Amino acid sequence: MKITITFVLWLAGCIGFVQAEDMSSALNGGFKAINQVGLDRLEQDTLQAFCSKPREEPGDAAVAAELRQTALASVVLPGNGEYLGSWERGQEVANNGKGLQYSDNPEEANGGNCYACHQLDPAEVAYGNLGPSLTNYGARGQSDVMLEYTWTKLWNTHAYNVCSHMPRFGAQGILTEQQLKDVMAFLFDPDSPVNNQAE
Amino acid sequence: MKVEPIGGMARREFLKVGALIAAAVALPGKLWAAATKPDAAFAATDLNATFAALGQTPTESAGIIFTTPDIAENGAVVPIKIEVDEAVLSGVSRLYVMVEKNPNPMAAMFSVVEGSKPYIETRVKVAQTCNLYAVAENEEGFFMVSKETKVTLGGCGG
Amino acid sequence: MAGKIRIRAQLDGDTCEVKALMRHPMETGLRKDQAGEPIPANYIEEVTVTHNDKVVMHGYWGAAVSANPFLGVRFAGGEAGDKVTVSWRGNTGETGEGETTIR
Amino acid sequence: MPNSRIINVAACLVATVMLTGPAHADEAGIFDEYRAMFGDDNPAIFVIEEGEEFWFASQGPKQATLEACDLGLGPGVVDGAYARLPRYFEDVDRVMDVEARLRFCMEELQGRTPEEVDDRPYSLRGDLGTEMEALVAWLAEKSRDLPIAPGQEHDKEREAYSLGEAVFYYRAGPHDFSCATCHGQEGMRIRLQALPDLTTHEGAAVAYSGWPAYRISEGVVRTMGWRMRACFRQQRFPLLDMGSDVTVALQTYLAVTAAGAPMAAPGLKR
Repeated sequence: MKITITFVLWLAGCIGFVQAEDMSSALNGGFKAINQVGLDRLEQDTLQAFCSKPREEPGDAAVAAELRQTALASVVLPGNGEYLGSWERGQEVANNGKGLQYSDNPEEANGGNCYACHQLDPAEVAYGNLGPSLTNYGARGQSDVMLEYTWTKLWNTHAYNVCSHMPRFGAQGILTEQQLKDVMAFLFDPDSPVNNQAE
Repeated sequence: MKVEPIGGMARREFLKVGALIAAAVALPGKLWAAATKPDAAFAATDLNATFAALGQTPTESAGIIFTTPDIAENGAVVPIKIEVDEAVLSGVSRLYVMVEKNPNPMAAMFSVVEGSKPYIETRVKVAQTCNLYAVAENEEGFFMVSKETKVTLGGCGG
Repeated sequence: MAGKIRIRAQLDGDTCEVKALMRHPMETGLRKDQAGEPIPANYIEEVTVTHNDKVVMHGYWGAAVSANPFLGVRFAGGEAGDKVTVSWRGNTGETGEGETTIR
Repeated sequence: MPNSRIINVAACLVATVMLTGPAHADEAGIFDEYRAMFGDDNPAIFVIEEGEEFWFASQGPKQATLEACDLGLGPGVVDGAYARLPRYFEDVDRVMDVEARLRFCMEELQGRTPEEVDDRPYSLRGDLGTEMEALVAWLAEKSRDLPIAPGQEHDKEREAYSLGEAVFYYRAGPHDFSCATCHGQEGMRIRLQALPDLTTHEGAAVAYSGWPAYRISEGVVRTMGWRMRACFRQQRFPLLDMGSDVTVALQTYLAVTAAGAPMAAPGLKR
């Protein structure tokens, strides 16, 4: 799915006043590959290119709709139909902000860093607000529709909201299927501190 | 001084040292001699063992005014201040700073020399959210006050 | 670069307030460097504050005192122009000393 | 005085800032008590002194000091130079930030190799500081309270701004992050860390004026160039080169957005 920066920017015409080739050469000349992180990380896919407009101006609505469809079609639901793993492990994933940086140990599991942007367990005071609070998420319902919606949101957020700031945890391979199930349990399990607040 | 696992021994050891210090402190000027470092207390790996190494679990005292942040932006540097209300707690000769959940709770010990104020400001590392202790010692024994400092996680990569 | 100390000593009524910053890494010995090698313990173990050559505060530190340590102490009986020193000895045997006069 | 137009613009912006009050967007109230306890005692003071020593130290094969280094206001002029960066330098026909310019001077004046200069510009774990950090801290101190006034007269300076803006919004990597992901909205925070909105004058002013800064979490002074590198690491990008066109462009974008606000570095940060 990766295509070269030059090509993407050629598609877009240009980025602001910056010509595609200038951007491409500046990026490739400005970074060095290090440890497990190569210069291929600088290449954009179609979605990233579409969502990189200066001042986040909305792009062409038809293109956005197509990207949304593509994202939705890319979602892989859990093989055995089981959405929920262990909320305890999910809590660890939510707390862990490491993974895929050149300073991280590639042998260790990636984190989801949910707390960077969301409130979850209300007892954890160090939560960010780039995303909405997910405290009591389980009370929003436990139906199959709700489970599939949430799984899809985690897998590829652009299926609902093109150019959302949230990472594509499933589609980009940030979290494994098991980790996603664990995060799901952290969100839905009645015993999870997200839902079960001790007095 | 080696690590003293039980209170009794350590206490006797400590009193001996304490007496030496008391004598030393009474001497003027350059003749002041430093106390021996209480190695056992610094080497202790939990709070009870730290107290045991000093010889006594301190009793709560309103005479110690301990200023710490309720929540720290980073645990690598947590500013603390210990003051003593001398009307409540007189003759304080030592001040100690302890951080409950650090690998070694004892962070610092200060000898308050005659003429000086029982007053310390410093900055300590706090490994995780826990209680910080300010301990004061005078001839009657050990006194303490504790306060919790929350250490927060930060960043998009940690 | 380690070893420097910056000291401010100021009178507030009959009390002299001393504030000192020391240039020191305060390594615990528990950390590893980028290559995964342990960084050896290197911390200030003993600190002494004097006023006109008389000790007014003496401390023993563990490695839990923060890097580039800050120390504030107070003593009575100082006068403007008096000498105040802060000195330290590290666990490695290294020493540092700084001096100022009371303002 | 050169660039009087910029100074005028800067003066107007200063007035604007004064009217709207000081920018404190990154001062989350929850840490006020904690920060207040630090008072004026910032260990950056040591690093500033060390920077001055490095500037006057004879180094490299040529055993020269950096005294003849032209930071934009003429050889050896350090007062106010930092606040006027990044800017275009005719001798290299490109826009440079403070680190790119210092590296150039180390190579030209002192005869040091790029490999040596680039070897360890920013402290690694266990370091007490580096020459680059110290020099930048000292130079920033020499611009304290002066208005941020980067060059925007030369074509290349304006190109740097445009490139910087484009890079700011450039999403890539496994997490699809750009600078704007975290720094494009007001009132946001990661965990408890307040995120300045770098697309506004107020937010950019708070961020730009406070670097370099003593980072209490690391016990060293960090530079704006390091901050850029660390942001890209967290964006899951590769290693950002010190002094590269990308970092210069981003700093130009920030400095222009922050223009007019007074420098307040080296500050104290988490």
